[in-house]
Amino acid sequence: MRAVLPHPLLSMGLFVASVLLSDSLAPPSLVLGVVMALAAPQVMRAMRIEPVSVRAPLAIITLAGRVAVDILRSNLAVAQILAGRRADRVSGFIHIPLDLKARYGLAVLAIIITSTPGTLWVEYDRARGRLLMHVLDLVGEETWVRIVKDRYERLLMEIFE
Amino acid sequence: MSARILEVGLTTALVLLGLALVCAAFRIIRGPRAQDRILGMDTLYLNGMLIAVVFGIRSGSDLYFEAALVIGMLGFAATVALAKFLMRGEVIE
Amino acid sequence: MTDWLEHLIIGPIVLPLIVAAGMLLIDERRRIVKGVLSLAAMAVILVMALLLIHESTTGAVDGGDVARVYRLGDWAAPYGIVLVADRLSTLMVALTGVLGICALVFSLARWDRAGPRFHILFLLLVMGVNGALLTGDLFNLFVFFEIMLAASYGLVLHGSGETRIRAGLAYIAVNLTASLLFLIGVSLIYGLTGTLNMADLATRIPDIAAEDRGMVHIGAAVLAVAFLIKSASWPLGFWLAPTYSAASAPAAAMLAILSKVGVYVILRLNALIFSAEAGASAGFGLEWLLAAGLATMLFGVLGMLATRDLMRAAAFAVMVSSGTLLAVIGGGGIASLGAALYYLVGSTLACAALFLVAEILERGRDPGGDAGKAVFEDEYRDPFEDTERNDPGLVIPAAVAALGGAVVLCTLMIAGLPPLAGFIGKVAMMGALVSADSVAGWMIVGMLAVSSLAAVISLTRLGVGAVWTRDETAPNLVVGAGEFVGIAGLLGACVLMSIFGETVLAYAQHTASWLAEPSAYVGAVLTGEGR
Amino acid sequence: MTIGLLLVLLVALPFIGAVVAAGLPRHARTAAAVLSWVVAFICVVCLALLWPRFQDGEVLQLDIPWIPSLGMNLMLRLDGLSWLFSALVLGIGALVVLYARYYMSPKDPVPRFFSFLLAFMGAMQGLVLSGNLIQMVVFWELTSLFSFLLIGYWNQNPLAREGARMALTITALGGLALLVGMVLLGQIAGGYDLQTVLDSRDLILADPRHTVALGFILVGAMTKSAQFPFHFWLPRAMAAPTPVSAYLHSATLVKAGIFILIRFWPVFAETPMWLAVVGGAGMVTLLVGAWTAIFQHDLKGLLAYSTISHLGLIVLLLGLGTELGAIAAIFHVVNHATFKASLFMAAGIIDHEAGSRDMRKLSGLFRFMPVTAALAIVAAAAMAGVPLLNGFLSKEMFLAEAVAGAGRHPLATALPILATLASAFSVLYSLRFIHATFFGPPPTALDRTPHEPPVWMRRPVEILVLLCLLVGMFPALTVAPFLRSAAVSILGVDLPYYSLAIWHGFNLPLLLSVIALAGGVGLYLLFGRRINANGTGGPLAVRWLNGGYLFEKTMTGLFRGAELGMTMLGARGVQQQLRVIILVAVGVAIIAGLGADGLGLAAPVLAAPSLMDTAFALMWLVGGACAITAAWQAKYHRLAAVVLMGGAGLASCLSFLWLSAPDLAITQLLVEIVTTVLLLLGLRWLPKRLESIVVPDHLQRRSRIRRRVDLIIAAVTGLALSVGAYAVMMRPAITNGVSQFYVEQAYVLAGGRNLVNVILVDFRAFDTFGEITVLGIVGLTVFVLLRRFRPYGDSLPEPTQKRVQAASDRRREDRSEGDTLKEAMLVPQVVMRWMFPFIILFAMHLFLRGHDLPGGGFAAGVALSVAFVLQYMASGAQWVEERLEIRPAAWIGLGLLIATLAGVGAWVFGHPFLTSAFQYADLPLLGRVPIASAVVFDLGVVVLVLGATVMMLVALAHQSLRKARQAASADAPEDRT
Amino acid sequence: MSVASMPEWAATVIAVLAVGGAGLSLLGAVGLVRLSSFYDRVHAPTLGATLGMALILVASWLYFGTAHGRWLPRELLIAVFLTVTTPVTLILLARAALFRDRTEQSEPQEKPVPMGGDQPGG
Amino acid sequence: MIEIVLALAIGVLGASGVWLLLRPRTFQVIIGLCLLSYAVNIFIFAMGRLRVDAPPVTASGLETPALYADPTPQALVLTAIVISFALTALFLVVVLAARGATGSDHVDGEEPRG
Ligand code: NA
Ligand code: NA
Repeated sequence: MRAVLPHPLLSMGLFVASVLLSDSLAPPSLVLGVVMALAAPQVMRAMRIEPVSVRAPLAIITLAGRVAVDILRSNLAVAQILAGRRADRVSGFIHIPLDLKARYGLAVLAIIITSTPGTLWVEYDRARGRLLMHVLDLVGEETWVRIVKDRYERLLMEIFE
Repeated sequence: MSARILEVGLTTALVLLGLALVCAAFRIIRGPRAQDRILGMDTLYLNGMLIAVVFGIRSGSDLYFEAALVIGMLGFAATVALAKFLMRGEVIE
Repeated sequence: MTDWLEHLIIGPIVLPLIVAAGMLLIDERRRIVKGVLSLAAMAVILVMALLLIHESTTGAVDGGDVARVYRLGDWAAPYGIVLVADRLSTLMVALTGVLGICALVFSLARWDRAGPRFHILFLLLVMGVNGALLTGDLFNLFVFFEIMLAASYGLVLHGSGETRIRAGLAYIAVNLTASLLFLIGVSLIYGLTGTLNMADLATRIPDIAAEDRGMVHIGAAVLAVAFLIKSASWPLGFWLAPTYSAASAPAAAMLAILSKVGVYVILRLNALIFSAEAGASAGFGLEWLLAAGLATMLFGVLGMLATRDLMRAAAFAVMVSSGTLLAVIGGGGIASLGAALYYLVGSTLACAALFLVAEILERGRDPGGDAGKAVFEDEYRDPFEDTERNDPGLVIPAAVAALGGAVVLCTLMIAGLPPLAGFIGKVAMMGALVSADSVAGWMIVGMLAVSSLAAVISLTRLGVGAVWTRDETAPNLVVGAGEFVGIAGLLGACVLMSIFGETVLAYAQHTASWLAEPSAYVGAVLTGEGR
Repeated sequence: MTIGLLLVLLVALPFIGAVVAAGLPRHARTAAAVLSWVVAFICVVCLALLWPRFQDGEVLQLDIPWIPSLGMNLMLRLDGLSWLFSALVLGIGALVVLYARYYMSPKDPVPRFFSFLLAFMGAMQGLVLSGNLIQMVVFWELTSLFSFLLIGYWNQNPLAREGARMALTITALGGLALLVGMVLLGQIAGGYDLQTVLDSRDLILADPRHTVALGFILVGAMTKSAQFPFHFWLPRAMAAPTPVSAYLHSATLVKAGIFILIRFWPVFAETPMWLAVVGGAGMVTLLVGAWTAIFQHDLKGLLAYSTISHLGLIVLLLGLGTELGAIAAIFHVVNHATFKASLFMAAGIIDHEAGSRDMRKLSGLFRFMPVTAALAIVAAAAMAGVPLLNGFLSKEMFLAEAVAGAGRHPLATALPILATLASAFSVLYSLRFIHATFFGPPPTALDRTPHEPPVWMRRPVEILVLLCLLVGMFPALTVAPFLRSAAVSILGVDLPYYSLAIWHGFNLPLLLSVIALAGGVGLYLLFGRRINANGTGGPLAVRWLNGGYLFEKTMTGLFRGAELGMTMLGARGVQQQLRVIILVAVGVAIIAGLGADGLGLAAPVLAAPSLMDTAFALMWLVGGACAITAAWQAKYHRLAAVVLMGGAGLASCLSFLWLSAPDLAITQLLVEIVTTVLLLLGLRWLPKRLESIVVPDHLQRRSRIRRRVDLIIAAVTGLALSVGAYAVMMRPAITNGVSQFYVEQAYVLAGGRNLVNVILVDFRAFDTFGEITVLGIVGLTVFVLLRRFRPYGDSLPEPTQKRVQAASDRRREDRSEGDTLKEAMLVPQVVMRWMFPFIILFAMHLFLRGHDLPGGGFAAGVALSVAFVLQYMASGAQWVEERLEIRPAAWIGLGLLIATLAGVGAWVFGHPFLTSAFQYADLPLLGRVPIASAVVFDLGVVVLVLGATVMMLVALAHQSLRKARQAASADAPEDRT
Repeated sequence: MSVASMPEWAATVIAVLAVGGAGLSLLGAVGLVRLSSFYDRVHAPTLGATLGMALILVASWLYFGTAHGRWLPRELLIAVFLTVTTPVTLILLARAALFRDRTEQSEPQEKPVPMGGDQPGG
Repeated sequence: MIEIVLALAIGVLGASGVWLLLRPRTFQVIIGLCLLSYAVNIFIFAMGRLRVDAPPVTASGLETPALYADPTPQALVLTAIVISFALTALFLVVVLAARGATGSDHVDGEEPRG
């Protein structure tokens, strides 16, 4: 099983992507999807990439929902700032201590934070488990630490550790 | 009527995106630092991709989709290379 | 024609490519295999070229000339790309073959080890040249020009070293610019005529609307600039001498044909598109070609006189020969054109031979100098710990005498002194030009005489310097057997051209008349429909 | 034996002998001499056999076709004149060979000498036996060539090299003139056949171009025969071994020009130009040569100038335009050859046995070598025109003609006076030659004691001197028939009366002769001591007339002038060359446009822009601004320039999208991404350019001007491009072009819906085939170049960023070197690695759908290469190459092979290269699927593009690694800064 | 199905989504111009890269669904890949900027740049 | 209208490219060649006349040429893009090699002499 499907999640993603690319559910497109889903991950095997193992699949959905909402909210918040409605705004860097150690977890967290308007993942110190973040609207360091740790980190640790 | 609504809406969107291109280009040209230019470039790519999508809708053809996907999927290779160069002085180590 | 003969036309293009591609899969260290393979390929190409010559002179039903057309992808012209083998293109392919074999044999003694992938680049250069000569499509011509140039870039840089790299830089910069002009010219012509096929273009030019003709002429003029750059016409060819003289000898010898490909294209397009049947465009730009040709001859003459280096003198000789051809195309008329084609073959061979000889003489002369010295190095060792490796060839006692003889023969050829082909070509050109008794004709005759004299003065000066001032204490000339064979081959070809002067000259004269009547060419290309 | 064979042997045998001699071993002196002598002897026999075969005025001809279409045939023609000249060439040749055997040192490569000598003999034979104008030029030039080789025989001697070069330059100049003249003459006469030309005298003279032809021919003849002002090469040629001087520079080579003059005498002799130029040049040469000869100290130099003088005499005789003059000229040719050759040989003997040719060192040699002295005295007397010797006879004829011709000739009464003066000079230098060498006290300045030469070295001299005596005393019994035969071949059978008798009674010529003799002796008595003692140059006039000096100056001037011309007409450096190219291209386009009836340019219609147009214009506002800023910033802000270029590129991509070219947009985007990475990889190795670098004022001013000019050039070029593009865009589309066929037939005939792709892989697949070959070649070249790449010293150290980051890593205890990089790449790595399979998938789709929808092999290949590069960027080269097998060179080869085999495959089905097949296949599970063989071709494209692109990127990336490796190794190359 | 048969509400929705998305993107780009420090400017384009992009992609999906009956959400591909890749650039860029600012202390910064732990000057 | 814009675009790209092409530093020349090839690519493309919303991708069957943009120039541009990409890469590498060998990034391989 490992030889054929070293990265089952990846294969699934590839299959879906292939079907979407073909823009069709006709048999040739599905066959191509299967072939690609089996073939393309071989390259990951050659590169000896450690597979993703998801411990709590349901948590993913929760996380996705939260992120979607946060991104939406942040969009509106940042839009207001850019529209010039918040002259008193202060931006700045903040340090956030992270317990999350899993590589993929950290990657997802980085993507979430950076994708959310108004926050930016800048630097992660692995030795100290500390993240340096830039925030467009520095409403208070504690708020941001809580948001990151409670809303994302905990779920990510559930999923990846 | 639908066609007219679409026409007006999508053309407006294209003009807005065009203006966004101008803003991004301003940042590229103005700088002042290399990171600003690269950021401008990233924004330029993003808005270019959006133009491709909107233009695809406007012409009612899915022939433009791949072009948008190329930017969406591979465009970051250029900006990543630039950023890496800035960070390390070398793209590939 | 049997089946395999049908495909003969593409042979000189596909064969070197297949061999080169195959070699890429062979370990670079297996040099003997590669040498044998490329030599065999070149030999076969030459045989093919000779067969093609035979075909193009005897192929027609009534025994006359014919343009053999090869429809690539089985698409009829003008929709697909066609290869056209006629007297002119096959002659040039054969010339490339002779030159290629000799340069290759020469390189086997030593030069093919001056850098990796020599044989591959060499064969691909041959492929590019043959393609450019055979194609009947304007844009495909661009593509083959690029193949030819890309390979020539590689070969110019072959052997590395500062001089080569500097010269290569200038060479590439100029040729990239020329390529852009090529594209502009081709696309303008396409934009106004809707076709890229040369024969089709020839049929469309006469009927073109009056208000479009100016734009077509602009396109043609820009295109001509691109070709004139490649044929090193003044004032577009200053790059030639530094590049050719810096290149490794076998590369320089092959480059001798490259400038002639530029001339060939000018001749071909001029004959097809601006022929007497081209209506208001007939004879477009000929006076400019004449002027450019004369100026090029003058510049080449000055260069030959000014230089103190035999390689450079050879390079300027290439310019003089290009200039001569351009001038004759521009102002000579058919009779002198025939003679000029004969001259083209001879001068190309001679210049190539001179490059080879000069390199040996310079090599033996200046063992310590490293300006133009190649870095011989095995690709599989760490490049940072390379030590010079200079494979000795045979130490031939009479080497100096033999090389002196070769210099003499080259001088005779280039200066157009009897009894070799250079003289025959010059007499033939002069005869035709004098009997035409035009101002242009006399100007060319004058420049011909001046260039001959300059060649004598320059080459004796440099030849005497290189051969006669070698005293007993000078290091032995180390010359590989292959190097001798290569030079002897080129000069032998010159001698054969002289002995069989009548045959070759008749072929050339016939080719000129064939060019003057493009309808047969056009007719052969434009028959057949669809697939 | 047939006549034809004999004729052929006369010319061919010497050449055959030359080839054989060249093959002899280096020391085979005797063998070579014997061979040469045998050749000469056989030729003499052949010539003798031919003597009785033609009667008065008859001509033997043999026509061997060579290039009949040009009228260039080997036409061997024997008549009285050529027989006489041929006899001279062969006879003296045989004697010289004998002499040379003893003269040449065993240390020299003597076989080569004889080889050249025989080849020269053959060339002379070819010339005098020539019945074709072009053939004359051929052998004429061959005599120049072998003379060059013979003069330069002792090439270790710089004087020999210089002399040889000078001789060749002058005679080649003459040869070219002769060629032009002959070609023109042939054109006028209607053929190159000599007989035709001789027969069409009236036709030729009626053509006004005949003066041009004659002018060129005369230049040829005068250079070869050392006529003023081309005479100076001859004394310089004396650096040759003496046998060469004796043979070439007295008897044969220098007579070639005279031979030509005699040959065409019947045609041109009466033209005013002939009388003026030939007569004038002859007169001047006669006097200048004689005058200069007087002051020479070198025996050979004296003889050389004397030769010049005598050649002038002969030319003057021909230039008189009288029949008797022509006969006298022919006679003097023979006489001069005999006495001058013997004198040269004698001089050679003196040089050989006494070790010097300097008359100031030589003295009283009579007592050491009485026989040689006696021979030399007789020969010199012949030269001086002493009665009872052959020289007297022809000089009497000369003086007679001078007197007779005084009335008609342009020189009028000056003619006899000048002739007498020249004769007196001749007596003077002959006397000096003899007196200074053989008489007086024994020599003191010589290194050795002189003695007689080996007997066989003297024999040739003896034979020649004997001839001088015989002819001088019994002309009617010896030379008369040959002279008559030669004269008849020029003048026809009705010869004027002439007498070869010694005594014609007391007459004016005799008086003049006596005056000359007495004057010469008197002058020597008066001035001999001063002449012998004078310094180097002699009187002012001699130095002033030193053409050799002028020639050297001319040559130096020529080389300098050429260099100057090169700088004026040439371009320095790449920039100038490119500037010229752009200017010419724009200029030529403008001229071509102006020359046309009109360009159909419509004035731009400025309607109110629609909203869509505004969006398009905004895109180009961005693109244009980026381009201009890139141009402005590229010098100091390279990274910015790369980014700005990307901006301009994106505008291009979007335009392609906008204007219905999605394939272009995709391809351009992909290429741009790769180009950006490539440029960044290269940027590492280029020097930093700082605005703070101080440039000197004058350079700044110059560069400011240059920048302004360039700005104008750029603006004009841009404008030209704009106008050209606009003019075509506003024209109605072509409706009968090839594209219409593509649109109509692409699906039906080629089975594809994406027309662009169908064109690329089917209609014009050959273009694509070539295009990928270019890519492959470039990939290889890049690889080849980078294997040899040596970074310049200042780019060797690691980039600042890397060094500072490494240092900070080292400072902290909880971190190790490289942690900063690892942490920074932690997130990017994950994304970039996981994108790999998705990009592969995407590339696969681009490839598969290409035939019907935007995409195709090239786009797929580049997309794949981007995937690879992302891995390199994310994880480093080492990481990638430990895991994936990257063999770009093999991929290039494989791609080329696949594409080629896809093309060749058509042969199997009897179709031309690259013929594609297209069919629907019903497959289980999949249903009806279109299968086009062009896909295989496109697969080759993918593989090759991947290989080439990866090759370029990776080879460049590896430089950093190599550098690191090199820094680590102990034996790093020397620092080059 | 085609544009002509598309209900007006759908057209309106599509138009609004497109204009909204474009507007957000423009706003982000304007931020790029207006914000004064680099670290602030980095945030601006995210607007277009998230919600702006999403709105436009949804518009596209709706359009091709309603007009051409093609409901497979191909646009998802763009959304996913863009979301995943944009942060990569931004993170690297911010990191590079931080590094440069730390090393070039001489250049005055509007906002203080945090030092990386104990690293004096970088 | 778009014709004017595109013509101007070609002109601006071309002018910028030419200006850089004539500059002394190799890097400037590379950028110049890139810009010039953009200009030329669009120029070639423009020779097929401009069409909006008419990509040359046909339905399956016989077709009316007037409905589609001219595909030929597009194919030519594709080839030209590839070739100019390749040659730009090559030129870059030669530039680097020249810089390594001569130490100068001047196009002539040496700094201009005063
Ligand atoms: Na963010
Ligand atoms: Na060389």
